[in-house]
Amino acid sequence: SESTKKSTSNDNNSSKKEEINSNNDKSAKEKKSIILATTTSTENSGLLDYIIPNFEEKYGREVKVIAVGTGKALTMGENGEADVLLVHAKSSEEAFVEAGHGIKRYDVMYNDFVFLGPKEQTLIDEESSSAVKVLTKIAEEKGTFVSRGDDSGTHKKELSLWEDSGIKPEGDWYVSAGKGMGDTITMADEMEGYTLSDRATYLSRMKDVDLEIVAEGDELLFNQYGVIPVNPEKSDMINKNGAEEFVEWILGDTCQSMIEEFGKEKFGQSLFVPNGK
Amino acid sequence: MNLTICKLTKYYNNQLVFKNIDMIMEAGNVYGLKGDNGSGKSTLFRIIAGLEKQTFGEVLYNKKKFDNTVQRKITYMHQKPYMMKKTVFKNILYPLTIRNKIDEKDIKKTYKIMEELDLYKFKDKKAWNLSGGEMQKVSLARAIIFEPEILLMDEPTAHMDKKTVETIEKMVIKRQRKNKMLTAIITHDTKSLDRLFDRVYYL
Amino acid sequence: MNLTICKLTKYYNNQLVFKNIDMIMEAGNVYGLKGDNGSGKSTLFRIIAGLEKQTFGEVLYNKKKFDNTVQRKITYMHQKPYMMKKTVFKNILYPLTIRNKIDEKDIKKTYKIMEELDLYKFKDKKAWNLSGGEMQKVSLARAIIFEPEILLMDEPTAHMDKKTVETIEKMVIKRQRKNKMLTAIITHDTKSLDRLFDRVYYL
Amino acid sequence: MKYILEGFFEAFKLILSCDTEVYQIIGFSLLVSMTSTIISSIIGIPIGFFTGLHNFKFKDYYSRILFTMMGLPPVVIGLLVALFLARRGPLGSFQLMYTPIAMIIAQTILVTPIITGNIFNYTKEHGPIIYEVSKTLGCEFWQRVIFLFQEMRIIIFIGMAQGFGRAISEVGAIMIVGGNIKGHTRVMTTFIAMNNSMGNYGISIAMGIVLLTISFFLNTLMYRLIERDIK
Amino acid sequence: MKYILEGFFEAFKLILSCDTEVYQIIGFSLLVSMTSTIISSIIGIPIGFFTGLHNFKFKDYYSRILFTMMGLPPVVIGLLVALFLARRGPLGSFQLMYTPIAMIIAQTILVTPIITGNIFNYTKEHGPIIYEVSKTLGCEFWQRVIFLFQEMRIIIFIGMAQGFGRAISEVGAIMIVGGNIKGHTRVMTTFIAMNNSMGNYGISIAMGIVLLTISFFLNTLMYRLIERDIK
Ligand SMILES: Nc1ncnc2c1ncn2[C@@H]1O[C@H](COP(=O)(O)OP(=O)(O)OP(=O)(O)O)[C@@H](O)[C@H]1O
Ligand SMILES: Nc1ncnc2c1ncn2[C@@H]1O[C@H](COP(=O)(O)OP(=O)(O)OP(=O)(O)O)[C@@H](O)[C@H]1O
Ligand SMILES: [Mg+2]
Ligand SMILES: [Mg+2]
Repeated sequence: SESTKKSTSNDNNSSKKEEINSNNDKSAKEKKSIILATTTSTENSGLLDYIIPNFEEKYGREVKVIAVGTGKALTMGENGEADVLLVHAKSSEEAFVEAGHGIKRYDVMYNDFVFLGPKEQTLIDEESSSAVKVLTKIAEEKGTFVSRGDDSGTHKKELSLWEDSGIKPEGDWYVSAGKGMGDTITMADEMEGYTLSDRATYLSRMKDVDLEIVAEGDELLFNQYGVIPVNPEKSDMINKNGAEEFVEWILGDTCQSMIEEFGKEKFGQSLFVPNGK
Repeated sequence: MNLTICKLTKYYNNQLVFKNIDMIMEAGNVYGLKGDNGSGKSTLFRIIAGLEKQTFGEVLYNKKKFDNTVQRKITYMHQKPYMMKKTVFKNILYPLTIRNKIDEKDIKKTYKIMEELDLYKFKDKKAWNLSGGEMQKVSLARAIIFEPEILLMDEPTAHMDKKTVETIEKMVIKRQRKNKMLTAIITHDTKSLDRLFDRVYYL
Repeated sequence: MNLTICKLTKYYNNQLVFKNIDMIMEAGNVYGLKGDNGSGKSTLFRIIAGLEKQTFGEVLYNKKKFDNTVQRKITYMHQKPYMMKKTVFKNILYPLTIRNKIDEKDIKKTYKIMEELDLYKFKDKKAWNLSGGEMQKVSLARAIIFEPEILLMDEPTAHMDKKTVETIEKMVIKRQRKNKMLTAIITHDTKSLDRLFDRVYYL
Repeated sequence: MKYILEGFFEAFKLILSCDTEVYQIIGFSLLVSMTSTIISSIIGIPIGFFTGLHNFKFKDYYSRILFTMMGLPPVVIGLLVALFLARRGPLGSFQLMYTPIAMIIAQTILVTPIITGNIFNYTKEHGPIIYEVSKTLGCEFWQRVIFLFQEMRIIIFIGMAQGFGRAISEVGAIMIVGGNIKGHTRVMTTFIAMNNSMGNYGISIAMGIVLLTISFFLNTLMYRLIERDIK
Repeated sequence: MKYILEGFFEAFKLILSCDTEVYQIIGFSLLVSMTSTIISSIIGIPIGFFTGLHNFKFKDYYSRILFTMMGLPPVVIGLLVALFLARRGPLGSFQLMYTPIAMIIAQTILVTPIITGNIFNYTKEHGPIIYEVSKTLGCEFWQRVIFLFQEMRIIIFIGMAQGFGRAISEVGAIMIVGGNIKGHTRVMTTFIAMNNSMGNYGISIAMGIVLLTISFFLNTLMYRLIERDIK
């Protein structure tokens, strides 16, 4: 079957074992599982629960999802603690590959970041729709802004936006939470403040918060997700084949269309737009 | 203070200890209480001291029921002496400290009683390291110095040497000189102490 | 088993308890040990039983030093009896349970001694609810039933009524009938028990 | 391995570096956890005494519930407190969410059963005789209480030490109700958790070492206070 | 408010719903925490006995260190264990990271001091006389140990109950070394924490209620076992 072909077509010893395994028993649990380090947004939005099972039965390989901030995910890759990364901080990712921590980086899907603010807020209006304008306005009016502050992809993006706006955010109005996206949204809601969130997480939290989108659409807010198989030289325990299979699969048509589908019936729109290549 | 005990009955979870006891103890006298093991001597004292509830019957103090004022005038010396986590000196001084500020007089008084029972050498020793008899001495000194109107001693001399027993007899006699003092002593010992008792009750 | 105590000295953190004690105790005899409170009687017994270390000097058992075999043949009855968190019956039976499987004989034996000390009525009672004297009876029964070659009793009769004291005398005499049994008893009591002693040591 | 050594190294840097943020975090953690421990003691010790001394129906149900409460999950406590204090919650109007007060409330709920439980167990076994003695020596009600305190000071110390240890080391509750806001509600454990999730292992361990050192010295301090004339 | 009621409601749904994932999470939590508690007891009880009975230099330093360790921060433990088990770490070759074994290791480190501490304190006070009696009744070494067990069964129960409560309710350590992997290392607390950040408060509380109910019944069970003929 496909899985046996895969494992014979390689040389690294960890999968020699596999071959034997898959010969005497091809049941899912038998093949070496892979560790996927990803961001909280992909898990909290429920995407992974939706797509991963397809991979598992197709390749008979388990995926262990560790949901952390992009920063930590990259560190894990750097230390060879994960086999493959699914993250969203393009520049850092490219740097990561540059440094030889990862083999190659592929686009997988995108959605966009949105500025959230209290319902009936007046601070932000149509003409201040560009990301930079929004931040400037918030900074000037000292409207509470809750930042991830956890070195995640979203945080990196936010910082780069401040960069562009030439403002150094500090003061009581700028709340650095050091938490995941979900918790940060809760806090912004609680403090009736503003925050920057990826659309997926926001949509999945819409039901229980009083926040609404106050600004969106700026191309700066584009949120590209990428997949990177970790460089096997990082650690002899890295499951190279598994990683390759995963990349192949996630960029494949089946998965891409599943991503397209995900969330449509629940939220009326898909949370991620596939652009795998 | 006079004690009147009428129709006192005690059960421990429906096991009878004693039944319909009647006794009268009058101030100025020393009473002995004797009886076999398990006859309920300690229990009786503990009820009188308000540490345990009787099942039936009642105990009257000057015809009045037990209350706080009585509590303050009555002391029960446990059969198994309890040593506070303090030095010997502080153990004995304690009853005075709770009344009012300690003054020279109190200290003197404490030293005196310690010398009488020759505990002075243990002044600053941790009380829980004393020998059995020494502990009994401490708890006795503690009770005497408190000067209760009713003093109930539960086998105070069980672990004591002859010499000390005599000292205690002296102390009790001295204590009785002040009028309206009532002392009751539980003992299995058939000889010593007996000469103290104005009357002996048997359980 | 014979005991030879030579030049035994004990300090508690450089406070002297006793110094250069010499004693000989021979199997088949009953020894009395007397002395004032704090003279070190309990300490001496505890050292003999291997519960405490002497500062100087030594104790020999049939000319040999203390070791496990001795440990198994010697029992010390604490001055303040310790009741296991078990029923009275199980407390007394315990020493037999640790030797080998309990058989009819053991149970009988236990019942018998309980009757002699009239503890039978407390058979299934929680031992820690007993009265002072009853506890002493239990710890005595526990020690006797263990049948040690050397039995060290620390004021066993302190809280006991006359009747019981006599029972105990009988038991000791009975025990001594078996040869090579050694019994030593600490007591402040000047009258009873005395007739048991083949020899009395004073500390 | 290297992280651990690095950790010790960083720990010293952390202390010596006059980085005010670090000091502020440490000080704030102590403030919050000590306050909760003290409040918990004020609530828990009397309850422990009382329930330990008196016999009442269902006493052993009570004691088992107490043991269970000693293991209340911080995250659950945090969540419940949050729900009460949240803007839309019953106590929303006080605006306590993400404030030190919220953190103290949560930790008090966490610590109180621990202190109560310790006192209760000890009192059940040793309380009665102590209480009796204080009675026979003519103590008024308050003097009896003081007497209990004096005689039980060791276990009280242990209970408080355990409670404080639990408070200072927990992250679940305080993260939720405090929010780990930089410069406001960030404490040692949330600081550690955050740096951890950012992959800064060295500094996390450093702060961990600081935390343990501090609670060790606090224990020593308290112990000295009560140690006097005790074996 | 409504969340709390909702929580109770959901709790029942959760139990009755034959959602295998939920059962699997509950069962797995119990497995991990019980295993760690048992291992900790096997390590901690003997140490507690031994150090409690014997006098040695620095005994009170030891006891204070022990108290401090009773408050080891789960996050720090988790981090340290992670550093050792990580692929890069000294024990990396065993590939234990994100496995139940890693979780058990972390929780054992967390719980052992708690059990040791409880036993140690009690033994220090009551151990000597108990040990003496067993000696005078001619117990061999092992019989003495058994004797100590029997006489101290209450405190042993309390220690284990406390330890288990701590283990089942902590999230800091288990989240780091377990990774909260669906179907593999997800336990009640990590499940709660995750649902919190996903805003599913109802189900978080529900799981919290389940957790407490379970540990209450476990306490009851254990208590029954040792209760026999004890006041
Ligand atoms: N807490 C208790 N629960 C159950 N039974 C008890 C309790 N306390 C005492 N008893 C029983 O009540 C009876 C009387 O006890 P008490 O201590 O009054 O006897 P006593 O006359 O003082 O005996 P002794 O001379 O040995 O001290 C004893 O048989 C004892 O077993
Ligand atoms: N653990 C200890 N630490 C310090 N001193 C102690 C300790 N145990 C006993 N002592 C002291 O040693 C002396 C002897 O104690 P021991 O118990 O042997 O006296 P004893 O002869 O048995 O007296 P009693 O007749 O009252 O039982 C006493 O003065 C006691 O204070
Ligand atoms: Mg009595
Ligand atoms: Mg003695």
